[in-house]
Amino acid sequence: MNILSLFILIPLLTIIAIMFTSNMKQTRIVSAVGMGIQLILAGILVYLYLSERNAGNMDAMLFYYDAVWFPTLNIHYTIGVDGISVAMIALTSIVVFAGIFASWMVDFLYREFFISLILLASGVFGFFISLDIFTMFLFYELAVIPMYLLIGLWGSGPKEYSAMKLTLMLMAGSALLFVAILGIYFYSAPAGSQLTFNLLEIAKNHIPIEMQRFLFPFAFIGFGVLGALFPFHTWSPDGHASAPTAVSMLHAGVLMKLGGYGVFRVAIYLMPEAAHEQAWIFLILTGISVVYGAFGAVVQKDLKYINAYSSVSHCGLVLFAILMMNQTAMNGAVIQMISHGLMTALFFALIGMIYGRTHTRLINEMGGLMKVMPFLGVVYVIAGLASLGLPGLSGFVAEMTIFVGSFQHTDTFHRVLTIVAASSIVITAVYILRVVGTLLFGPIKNDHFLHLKDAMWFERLSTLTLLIAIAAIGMAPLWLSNMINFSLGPIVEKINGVATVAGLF
Amino acid sequence: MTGSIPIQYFLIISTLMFFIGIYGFLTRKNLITMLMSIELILNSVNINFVTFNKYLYPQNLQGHFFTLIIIAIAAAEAAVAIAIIINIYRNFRSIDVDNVDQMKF
Amino acid sequence: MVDYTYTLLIPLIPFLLFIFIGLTGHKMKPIVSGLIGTSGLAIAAILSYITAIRYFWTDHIGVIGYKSIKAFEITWLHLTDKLTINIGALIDPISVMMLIVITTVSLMVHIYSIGYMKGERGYHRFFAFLSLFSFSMLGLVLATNIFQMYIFWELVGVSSFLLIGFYYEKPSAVAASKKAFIVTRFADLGFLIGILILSFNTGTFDFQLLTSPTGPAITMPGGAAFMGMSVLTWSLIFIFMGGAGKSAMFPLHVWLPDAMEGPTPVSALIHAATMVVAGVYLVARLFPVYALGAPDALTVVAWVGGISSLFAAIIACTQTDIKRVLAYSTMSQIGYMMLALGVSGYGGHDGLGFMAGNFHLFTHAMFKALLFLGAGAIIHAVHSNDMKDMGGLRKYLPITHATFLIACITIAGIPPLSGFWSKDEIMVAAWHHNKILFSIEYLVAGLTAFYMFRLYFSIFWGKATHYHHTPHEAPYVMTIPLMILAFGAVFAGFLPFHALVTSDGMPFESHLDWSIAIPSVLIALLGIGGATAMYMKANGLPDKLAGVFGNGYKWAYHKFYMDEVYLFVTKKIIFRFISQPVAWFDRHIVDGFMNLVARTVDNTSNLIKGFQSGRLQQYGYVFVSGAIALVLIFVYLWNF
Amino acid sequence: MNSEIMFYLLAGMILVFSVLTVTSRKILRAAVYLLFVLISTAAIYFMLEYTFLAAVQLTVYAGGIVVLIIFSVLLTSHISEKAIMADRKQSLLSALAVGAGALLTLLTILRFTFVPSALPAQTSTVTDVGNALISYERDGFALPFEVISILLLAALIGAIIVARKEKDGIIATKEKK
Repeated sequence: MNILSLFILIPLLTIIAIMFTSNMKQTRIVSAVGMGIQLILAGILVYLYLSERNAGNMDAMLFYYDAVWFPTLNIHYTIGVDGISVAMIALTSIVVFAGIFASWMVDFLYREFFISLILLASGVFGFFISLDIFTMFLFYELAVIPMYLLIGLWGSGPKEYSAMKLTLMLMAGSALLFVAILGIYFYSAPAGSQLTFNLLEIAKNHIPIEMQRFLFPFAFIGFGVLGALFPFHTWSPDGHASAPTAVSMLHAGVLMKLGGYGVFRVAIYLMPEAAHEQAWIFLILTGISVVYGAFGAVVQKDLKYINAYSSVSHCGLVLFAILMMNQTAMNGAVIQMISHGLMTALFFALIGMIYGRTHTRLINEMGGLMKVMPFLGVVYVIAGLASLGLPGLSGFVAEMTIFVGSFQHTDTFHRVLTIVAASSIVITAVYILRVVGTLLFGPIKNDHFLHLKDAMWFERLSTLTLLIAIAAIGMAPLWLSNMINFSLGPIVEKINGVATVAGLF
Repeated sequence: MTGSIPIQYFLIISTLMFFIGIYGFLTRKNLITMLMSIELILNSVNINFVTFNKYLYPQNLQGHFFTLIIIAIAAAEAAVAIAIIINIYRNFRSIDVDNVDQMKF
Repeated sequence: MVDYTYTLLIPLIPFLLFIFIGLTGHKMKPIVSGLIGTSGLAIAAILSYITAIRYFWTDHIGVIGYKSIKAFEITWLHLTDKLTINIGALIDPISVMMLIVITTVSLMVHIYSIGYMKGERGYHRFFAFLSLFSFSMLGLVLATNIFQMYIFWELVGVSSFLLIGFYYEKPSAVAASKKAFIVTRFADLGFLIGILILSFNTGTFDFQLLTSPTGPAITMPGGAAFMGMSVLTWSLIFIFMGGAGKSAMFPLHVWLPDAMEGPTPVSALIHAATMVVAGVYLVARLFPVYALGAPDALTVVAWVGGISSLFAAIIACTQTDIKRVLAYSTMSQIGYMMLALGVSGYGGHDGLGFMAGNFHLFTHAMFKALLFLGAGAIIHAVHSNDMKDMGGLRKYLPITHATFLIACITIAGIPPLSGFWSKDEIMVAAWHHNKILFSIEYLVAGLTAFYMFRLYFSIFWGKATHYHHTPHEAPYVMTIPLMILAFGAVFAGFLPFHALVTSDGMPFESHLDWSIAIPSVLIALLGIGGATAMYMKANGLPDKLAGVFGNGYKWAYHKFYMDEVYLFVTKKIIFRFISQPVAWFDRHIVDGFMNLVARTVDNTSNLIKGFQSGRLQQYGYVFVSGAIALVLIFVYLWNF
Repeated sequence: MNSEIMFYLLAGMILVFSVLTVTSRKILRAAVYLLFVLISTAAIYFMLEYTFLAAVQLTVYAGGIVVLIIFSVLLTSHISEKAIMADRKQSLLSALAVGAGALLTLLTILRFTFVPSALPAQTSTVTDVGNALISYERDGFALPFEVISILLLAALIGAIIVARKEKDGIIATKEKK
């Protein structure tokens, strides 16, 4: 049995097990155990991966397995991982694990809730291990659909509206994506030979530049919608605001990363020439995302909206760095995906916990919470500091890799854009400190808050898992960075090797 | 027995009958009269079948049999339709087609 | 080569203390966390002193000039083929000097805080933060490369933020901490941009490579890149922007006076002695690049320093909050240091300014920490920051009074105390370089003496104020650090800095220039005299003088309305004119567009749904006309 | 000549009674007019020498269906009740569409040249018809015959179920095959 298939199998087994549980306690224990195994498995995967690499295995993809499941169109179940996917899988299992504990107290239709949540997770895992773009797309859809139910049923506020909006916008993205995938498929092999969806096979073939020009925007925007690309990001604030805690965590933490990962794996990797030609348009858009999201977050009143806009800004940075198309910036993009995934999941978990106590998410109505819930307060401050790029926490590593990498671009236009994007770190400081200052510090605004309890054990477990991961990356980023770099090398070479057109500027 | 009557004459009759039937179907409000209009339409078609059979392919009887079967179907259709109409009448106390618009949107 | 790997421990000990106290502090008795923190820092201080003695004297016998030594270095993050972020320890004269300054002041502040913070909530938190700060600051000065410096630069900023906002239930403290962080963060953006430009053009972060006269930075081809200045100049100006932010140089100084909301020991440590001189240290660290590669940038440094010192000195004369007076005084003194670096050349006697700047940094750390700690003792006794609430305190607080007086004399520049020696060197350097700056400094020297003694007299002399309960002297745990620092303030001036800390590592001869020293002393005495006349006994003179200056006084009292300008920029421009429109734009235009799409689909389907009317005859009609139309089109109109 | 006169007569009857069927305001009368149309059609079948078909037309259509219709008319409305006619707009629009359609079809018919076959006609006596109906060879209609029988059975059952009076008055299912 290939270890990667376990990543899909274990969630499915967990789901089956959940169906047989009879009360809330059993359900959540089963979920926690299942996802705990998944987390351990991710740890084993990282270990196996690194030892394979150390043993000198230079294959692009490790743990490769291939089986055809729809011969007519030559669709395969092809799986395999490189450093980037391993990192993303590790991120996913951490976030899912924390998410289970963050939703410990869900009592409405709890069985269905955990089933949908884990189904979503299995879709994400499937996406990251797939090398067949059709299967990848399939898993992507598998991840998006439970989202609708999760927000629509367990959400808060205008949840039907938000669920509908989120799902429709993502589906619109999928539609674009599907066009791109089919287009790639029809040019995936030289005329006359068997067409394929296999990423590695397609990469060997050269898609005609005219087709690339046509298909690249589809692929980029299709994935970009999920990655909160301006101006297709508006599902994010509403969706996150309405979603239940664990879903916000998973969505902002992991699902939005599918966008960045997809852009990287499909759009840019398979269509590098068009990427070079059109990068400037999308660079401007993502540059806007970065700054605009940050400014947007400054005046929001709802905690979740603030975080959603900050996600727009940070995810914009991911796409921005990927579009720079050099190794350092792309490395930064992957680290940023992981870092932002952990950070934002932590934020949403904390917001959920605070909301569960104060029953409000409006920062004006809260204040001085540090005094009544010191644990949550401290973790919130640390999460905030990570978000504004404090050295020693993951955000800094990611941002600096991106900025230094982007600035190595020989083109002045790119360097100027980098400076513009870098200016977002100031704005980030403004909104993070505004939240921290109003929410946690200052006098207590409402006497009712005085009786609130600090975090319970499962909440501590949930936040500490994420926090440790953030600090680990922040303090010792080298192993992660090297793991990613190793796999990035050949990819960047391919992307830039065929670059005949240097771009417009 | 048809003598020198050209085929077109039959076709013209059936065409006119067909469109009269359609007109009836479009304008009559009573479900039963609409059903009658449909019978007209079926009849016109039958005439066509028979005529074509007679004039163009007299060696075969396909048109003839088609007509025969259509008549059988028309009978079945009429029976079911009237059953439905009676049911509608029972539910709505009316067989005005304008009242029967529950199946909208 | 001597092994200095153990210097790694100097920052590492406070770091471990931070983790330890931070995680377990709430479980132990408050005093225990204080003692652990203090003793840890004492070890770090001892290690620093050992390092200093070894570096400057024992390991140095028979060698001329000080080399910079990379004691330790590991790769922290791999960026590109050429650029890696390393973490390590660089030992050279200025870093060793800074080690001494930081560990000494920090240790004094630790000891002092054991008494000062007694009974406060979050006692252990305070010590954890202090350790974090010490760690960051020590990591900053030991940085082997500019990126490590940036990393610790940020950490220092955060510790400062945490400590200013220590009393987090006080809205003003929260606001001040936010302001400090955001203003310095803005400056750090400049720093980062500078680093990016510099590293892009030189391909290295490493200080040794950057500052080497044959290194890629200095030998970089000049030529105007943008607005008549070279790329190197621009990058250095950007880097200086970071330094100016941290060091509260005009116009990025607005956070410093507000930062006084933090506990007073914090002000002494961070906002007087160590963190605020990080900017000076940054310029000193890159000094060869400034001096040899981009003299234009150095001119900017000099002028910013000069203007800041004058600006701050004027404001200091009008403030009544004693900590704010000291804050402006700090800003003014750092201006001096910047100016000293700005007027310096590279190598030999030309590098007098460099030496003087560092010298002044050193002495200033001693006497300014002393002043702040003294102010802390006073506040501790009186429970007020405002000098209007004070007066005649010399009877109640004898030790504080004595040490405070020493500090005042030192800062005023009266020989033979340390302030005189370092300030005099700066005057000399400025005289040789630029007469205008020189005269500014003369003026500032007088103003400094004036406002310091205004402060001194208002607190300890003046009208006899009635206190609710009799003020009493602070406990020994607080006064002993005062005495130690007073000792430092008196004798630090006799250190042979011109032999130890020089721009190129080579010692040079330096002697007192009496033609400059005597007038400066006289000006200082004039300032003291003025203050004595006005404030020793309560009289109407100050108000009259304020009346003479009229609007000038009002402007200075309101700090030249810099806060209002900043408030205008942040509240009006960033909030009102950027963020709110952006948020509005997002909700109504971008999202509105998406909703419009949704609504259009909705409306269209409503429209189409009309066809599904349930009316049989309508369906029939549409069907028939459609069929007819199709026949018409395909049989008649579309002639195949 | 006789047959031509006969044809014109039948054609006239068909047209007139058709029009009357769809315009008469009294439903019972409309049903009777329909009867005339159907009989006239049967007559046309006679003219075309399909006597069996004509007979079926008379028995099933004129006899069965019309009677059924008349019964249901009696069940659902009063004899004196006048049917509500469509409004002017609907009539006009329908007339327009129908007119256009008729015009178009007639045009097509008249422009097309039909070539009558000269082959001898197949007789359609009852024997012929019966043989063809049970023959499964070429030109045999055994399969349609069987299918139609099943359809009739289904319609029979369906009609009973649909029309049956339910206790709660809710239409159960519409068995329509």
